[in-house]
Amino acid sequence: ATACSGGGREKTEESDTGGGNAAGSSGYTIAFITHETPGDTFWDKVKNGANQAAKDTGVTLKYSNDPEAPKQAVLIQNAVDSKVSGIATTLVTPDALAGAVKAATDAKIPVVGFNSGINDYQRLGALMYFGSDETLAGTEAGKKLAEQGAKHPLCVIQQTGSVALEARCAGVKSSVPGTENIQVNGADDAAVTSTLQAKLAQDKSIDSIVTLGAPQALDAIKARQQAGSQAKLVTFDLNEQAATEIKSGNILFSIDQQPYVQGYMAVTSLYLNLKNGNDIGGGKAVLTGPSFVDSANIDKILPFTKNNTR
Amino acid sequence: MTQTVAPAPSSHSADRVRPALASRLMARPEIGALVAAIIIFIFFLVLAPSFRSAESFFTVLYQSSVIGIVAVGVGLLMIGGEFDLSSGVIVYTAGLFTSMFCWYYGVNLWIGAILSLAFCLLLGFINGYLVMKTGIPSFLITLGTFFVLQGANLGVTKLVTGTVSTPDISNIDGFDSLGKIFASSFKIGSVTIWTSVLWWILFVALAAWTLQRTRVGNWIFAVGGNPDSARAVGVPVVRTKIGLFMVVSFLGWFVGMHQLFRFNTLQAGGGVGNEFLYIIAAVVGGTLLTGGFGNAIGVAIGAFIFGMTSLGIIYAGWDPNWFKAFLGVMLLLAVLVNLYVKRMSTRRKVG
Amino acid sequence: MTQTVAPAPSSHSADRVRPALASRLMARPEIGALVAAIIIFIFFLVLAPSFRSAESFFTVLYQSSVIGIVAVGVGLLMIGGEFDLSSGVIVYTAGLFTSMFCWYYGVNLWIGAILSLAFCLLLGFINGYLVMKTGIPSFLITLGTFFVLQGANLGVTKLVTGTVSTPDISNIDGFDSLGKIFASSFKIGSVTIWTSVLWWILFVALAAWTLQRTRVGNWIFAVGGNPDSARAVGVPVVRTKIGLFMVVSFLGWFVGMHQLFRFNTLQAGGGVGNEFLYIIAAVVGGTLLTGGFGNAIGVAIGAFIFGMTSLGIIYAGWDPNWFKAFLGVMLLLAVLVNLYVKRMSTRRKVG
Amino acid sequence: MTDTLADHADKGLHKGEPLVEMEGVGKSYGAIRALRGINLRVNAGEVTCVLGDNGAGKSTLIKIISGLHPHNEGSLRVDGKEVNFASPREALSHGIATVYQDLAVVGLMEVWRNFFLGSELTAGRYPLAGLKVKQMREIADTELRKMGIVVKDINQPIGTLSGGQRQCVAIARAVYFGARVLILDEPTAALGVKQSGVVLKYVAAARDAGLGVVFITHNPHHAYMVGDHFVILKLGATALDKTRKEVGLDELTQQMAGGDELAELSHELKR
Amino acid sequence: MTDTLADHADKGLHKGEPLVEMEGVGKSYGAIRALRGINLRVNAGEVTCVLGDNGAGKSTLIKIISGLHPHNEGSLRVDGKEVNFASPREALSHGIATVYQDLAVVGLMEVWRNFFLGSELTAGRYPLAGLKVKQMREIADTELRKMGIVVKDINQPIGTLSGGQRQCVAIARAVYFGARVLILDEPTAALGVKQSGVVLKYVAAARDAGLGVVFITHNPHHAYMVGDHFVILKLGATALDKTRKEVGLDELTQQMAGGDELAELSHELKR
Ligand SMILES: Nc1ncnc2c1ncn2[C@@H]1O[C@H](COP(=O)(O)OP(=O)(O)OP(=O)(O)O)[C@@H](O)[C@H]1O
Ligand SMILES: Nc1ncnc2c1ncn2[C@@H]1O[C@H](COP(=O)(O)OP(=O)(O)OP(=O)(O)O)[C@@H](O)[C@H]1O
Ligand SMILES: [Mg+2]
Ligand SMILES: [Mg+2]
Repeated sequence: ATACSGGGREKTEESDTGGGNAAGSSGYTIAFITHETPGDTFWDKVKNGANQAAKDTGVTLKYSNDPEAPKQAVLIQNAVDSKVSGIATTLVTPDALAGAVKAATDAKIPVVGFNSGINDYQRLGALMYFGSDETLAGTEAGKKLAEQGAKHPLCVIQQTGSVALEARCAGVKSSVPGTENIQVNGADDAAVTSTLQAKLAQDKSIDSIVTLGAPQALDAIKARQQAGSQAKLVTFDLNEQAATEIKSGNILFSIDQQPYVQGYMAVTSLYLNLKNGNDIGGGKAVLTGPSFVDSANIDKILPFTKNNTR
Repeated sequence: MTQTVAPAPSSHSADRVRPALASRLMARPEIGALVAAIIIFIFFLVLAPSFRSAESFFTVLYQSSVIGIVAVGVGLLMIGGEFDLSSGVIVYTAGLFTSMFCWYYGVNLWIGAILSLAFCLLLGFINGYLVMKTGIPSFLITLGTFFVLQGANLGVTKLVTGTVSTPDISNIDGFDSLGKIFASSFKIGSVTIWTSVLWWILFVALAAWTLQRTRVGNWIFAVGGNPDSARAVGVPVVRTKIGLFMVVSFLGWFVGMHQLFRFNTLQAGGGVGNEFLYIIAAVVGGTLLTGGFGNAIGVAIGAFIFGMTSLGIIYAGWDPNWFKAFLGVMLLLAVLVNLYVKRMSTRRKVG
Repeated sequence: MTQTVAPAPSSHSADRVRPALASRLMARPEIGALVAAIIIFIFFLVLAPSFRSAESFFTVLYQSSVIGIVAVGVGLLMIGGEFDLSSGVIVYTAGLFTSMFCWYYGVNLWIGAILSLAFCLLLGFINGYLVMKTGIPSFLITLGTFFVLQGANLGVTKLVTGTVSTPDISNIDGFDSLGKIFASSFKIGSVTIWTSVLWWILFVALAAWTLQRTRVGNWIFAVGGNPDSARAVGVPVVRTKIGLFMVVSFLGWFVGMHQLFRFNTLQAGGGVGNEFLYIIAAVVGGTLLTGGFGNAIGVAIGAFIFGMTSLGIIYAGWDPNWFKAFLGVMLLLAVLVNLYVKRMSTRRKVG
Repeated sequence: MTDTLADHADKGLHKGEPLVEMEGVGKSYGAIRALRGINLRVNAGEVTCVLGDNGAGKSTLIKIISGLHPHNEGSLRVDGKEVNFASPREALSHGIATVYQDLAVVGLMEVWRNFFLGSELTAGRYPLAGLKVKQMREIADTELRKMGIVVKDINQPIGTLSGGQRQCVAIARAVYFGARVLILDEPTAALGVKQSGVVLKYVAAARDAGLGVVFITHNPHHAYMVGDHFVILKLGATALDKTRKEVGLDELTQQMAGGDELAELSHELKR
Repeated sequence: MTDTLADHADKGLHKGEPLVEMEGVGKSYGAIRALRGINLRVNAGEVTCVLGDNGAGKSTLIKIISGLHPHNEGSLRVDGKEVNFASPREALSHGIATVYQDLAVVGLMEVWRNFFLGSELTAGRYPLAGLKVKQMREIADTELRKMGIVVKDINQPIGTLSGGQRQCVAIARAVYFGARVLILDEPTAALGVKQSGVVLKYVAAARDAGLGVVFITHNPHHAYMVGDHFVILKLGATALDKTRKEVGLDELTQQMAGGDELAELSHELKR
């Protein structure tokens, strides 16, 4: 009887997210370096995009990550030592990475920035940039919230001291001055839920919640319900469950910066540059977001979240 | 040959003060934590208006229970003289295992939960076995398993589901019955009470009883206080310690089930860092870091102090950037009060 | 009264084997770590082609030095029987202090660096003082300061700069001269050598000499091995231990300066978790977790093992989701090899 | 005290029957060879005294019998069957109870818990069976009183007792649980004259109850008061092995101390 | 051995001059009152013996003199000046060296390092001055040989020595560093007859070199061989305080043991 239990994996569909089976056929090796804290769903999608691009272009991809700037710099140095063909890296702390990027450009290795560092990538010597601007995304989200009449949003930071997350909240605050930040322990759903629950109980004037990651949005739904709060919920990023919640109206909208595209384009552009000398963006950054996912377009996007590509 | 040695004179006792009941109570390990808890409680009652409701109290209790259940096991283990740094991630290993196993093979969640239990017990056994057989400090061995589990949680989840979080399992058979056990709540008036709080109380009571009133409890104190002496008088040191590691992984599994059935989905990277909260709860509750001394009720109070502090700061509406700093100060204060009360109640130097 | 007690017969020694030089070497704490390091080195040489260049080797050395400098201090402290969990964040506290102080008041960086040094030494002193005066385990005290510093790093940075990272200081006076000291590099052929590697070697040599050949070194072993006995024979236990805490915070400050002058800017949330890397390096290098045994060269090898493993995995191009798992396995293997070599070389049970 | 011993002694013991036999036993700690070629018999109803200089290997010898360290050479037989104890627990289950010279008690635990450690009284056999706390306290208190030790509070941590008091707890425990063989490693070293007398009486009583006793001491007078059989170790090997009939107190003292030296000492220090 | 003592003894000592004086000293551990109303004089060139049952407070008494625990009541004078030692280091700097009954050595450290711990020989006064390792090894080895203890390797961790060997290291150390006052807490307890003799000779030699000696023992015979002054403690208070002239060995033994009891014991155990 157990064999026919419902709700499990749909066996007919073979999920195809692993990348790089054609690896090496073009002969290029690309180092792909991020400031991911391991296990983040957002970065998982960036990685999926990069893998898919590597597969499509026949490039060997070397992924590495470290949330601390000095260690990320060592990772870039690492790639230079390994004499890779190209480097794609996030530039969340541009000043700290400048030296390492320079080492790469000195070694004639093309560097592409993505995800963060829109204002600095050119100064550092990166050729192209794919990503959104965190502050801009926050500002846009704030504007949309303000349209809904939000006066006192709560911005939920799930990783203490993260420059990118702080920038998002700062963006929201620039549109809605009443914005308040809160730090939660993103590694523990129960802790996130009770912390938010406590906050909602403490300050009844909170009229909206901005979570900066999809898993925290799901926790926020539980907290809101427990605290009996009516606050509106919006989130950055998407996953399948969050998309479902948008469809059912529990989440108002998601600010999507299309992580899959960031990963995909960073690798593809390097490939094109190496192979063909191409330059994408006409000397300007290519923006992958913010794009808004709400009840209007969720039906179209929901299937893609199931593939873990949005 | 008969009883030739006369019992020593009982006038003797004139020199030694018979401790009053009060002072005996005061010598218990948890008394300092209790005083600290009361002070912190009053502190937040005064400073945080929204802390003053029954709802808030039960939210604090819930938060404490999620930490406290594993902390009880960690406390026992520490009394037994060992650490388990893998106790934070094992919670998520348990949940991920159940969730992905049942989703992938499409089987009833009961099967997954039971297999996951067996797996966790095995992990606890391996931890204990390695510590005892190699003689390497548990701190290191479990740091190793901590890394391994953390990596495996991510790697396997990615491999099985293609993402780094598990699929929603709420439609798989067995979800409702397991949810009742691990993650249900009921209301009394406006107050929501989670069963995890009740389970916590149960586990604490069980651990307290075991420590004080059973043979195994005696052994736990002995293997923590002086393993060589314990072995010399015939205490099965290896079995006791391995058992303690398994208790921790059992309780980790239990909280893992709670997380899974409350949130339906889990992130593969979760649980990291919680091992220290368990240790903090245990030590704030009067457990000796070097083993051999402590008590389950103290550990529970320690978990409560942690829950109260971490949410109290929120209830008080303080600047979240300083959250960690507040937590640190509270921790130091709790420990100091703990110490002060202990000093007041007993000047005995125990060694 | 003259010499009446005859010296015991020296035929005696027939019963006892005089250990050969080789076996004496083998009894040293770091020998296991050395063997483990060589094995891991060969392992990566074989499996990771891009590991096989001098450039890579010096990148590994660089990475090891950044961990290794603080780890030397942590190792000494652990030999002295204490922990310092605030050693990871103090690195950033030092850097943030210097950077923001000079930026805010517009003063020369030398002033900031010196004030920051004084501040760090004060923090080390406070850690040590609290540990010694309250008798609370250092694990807890420094966990408290860890939280406090972590919170303060964030809170103060946010307050001063409005963001969570510091402004670029490369235009402030004194940057160049300080940069020369703390964060310069030179080239030999195609290989970049960072001065931090040289500093690391210097600090290790100094620590090794101190431990083995000075009075203070003797005291460090004694206060870690048995503080009561040490005190009883007149070792200044309190001063020795406080001094060790200050050594750790000095080295933390040093690395903080390196980070600052190499990267010009710092994230306020950095350093968290590194305290464990230091402890791991120390323990992998043969330092006894309970104090009283260990050696500075071992700690350096431990740091090198860590640097090699963490970068080797990347040079080998393995799936980073499994990174932590590899690290865990490597750690366990290194510790096991360490143990095995020690067992082989000496069957003495020391206690 | 005879009541204690008689109550707990194995009823099937016959005087003179060999309980523990060692043949050619040796033991090395790494490069250090602490014992070699030791032959020893412990008979029921007899006291075997082991004497020797510091570092001669006496403690090592009894650690082998009590299962704390396995031997490297030779054979150890208990009740005629060859054994190789993996743990002290196994030795205890053969009714062999030991007072160790250095590792005796768990400092942080209460006196009565130390007394019963490893042999707790429980209401049943299952692991979570309740302890009979009250009874254990009473027994511990009674047994200690019999040795003339009145602790202020049987619930106080044993670490707060004086050195001699701790030693007494260890002895009382071994006597209480030693059903067949009682091993005492320098039990009287930390004790005053009175308490030493009590311990010697216990040794005699144990012998009379039919137990085999191994008694390690530096004091040949103490040894001669109760011993049936004397073994002197020197640098890990047997230097003398005689029965009471074969050796007198004077010879024993002389062998232990280099005899003349002692007389000389008394003379030298005379004032 | 006299060479050692004479070399290190303070040259300014005059026999009979009071070095340590206690007046009405008392000490409580929390609720436990371990000592009260103790008056004690330690004179240069004399041996003060402290005797008493287990738990009588002997160790507590000497821990006060050696600076390990401060006293709660009364006054302690050293060289006529009132002191309240905050640490054993201060006592050491007054030339007071102690052999402790329970805390003696750091198990993991080498024998020679233990010997010199706290009083290392260095090439200079500054903290990073190099140790004179070779010299320290030689001295430690020589001093131990004088006590008849030959350790295999002066570099081996002291934890691997036997109980008695460790005790000898502690005694040798105290003798070597005791410049004015030497305090010995049951030094002969773990020792064989021969080594005990050596220790007694050291005590006598120290006395002859003009040091003040406090000698704690359970053995009235040992005490009477060297003592000038006898104090018996009972339950933390002085039960007897007499000079050698005022008390005989028999009275001392009787006071210690309840005399008759001992005779009875001998009789009882006679076989
Ligand atoms: N740290 C302590 N805490 C509490 N009580 C203590 C402590 N140290 C000693 N005592 C108590 O003080 C009393 C005297 O102890 P002390 O060690 O001085 O006795 P002693 O005369 O040296 O005995 P012994 O001959 O057995 O060594 C004992 O009752 C003991 O239990
Ligand atoms: N764990 C150990 N490791 C290495 N050597 C040891 C160990 N235990 C004992 N030894 C050595 O073995 C020898 C015998 O020691 P043992 O403790 O048996 O002597 P003992 O006769 O009991 O002496 P004592 O009368 O001083 O107690 C000594 O030389 C000692 O240094
Ligand atoms: Mg012995
Ligand atoms: Mg004593």
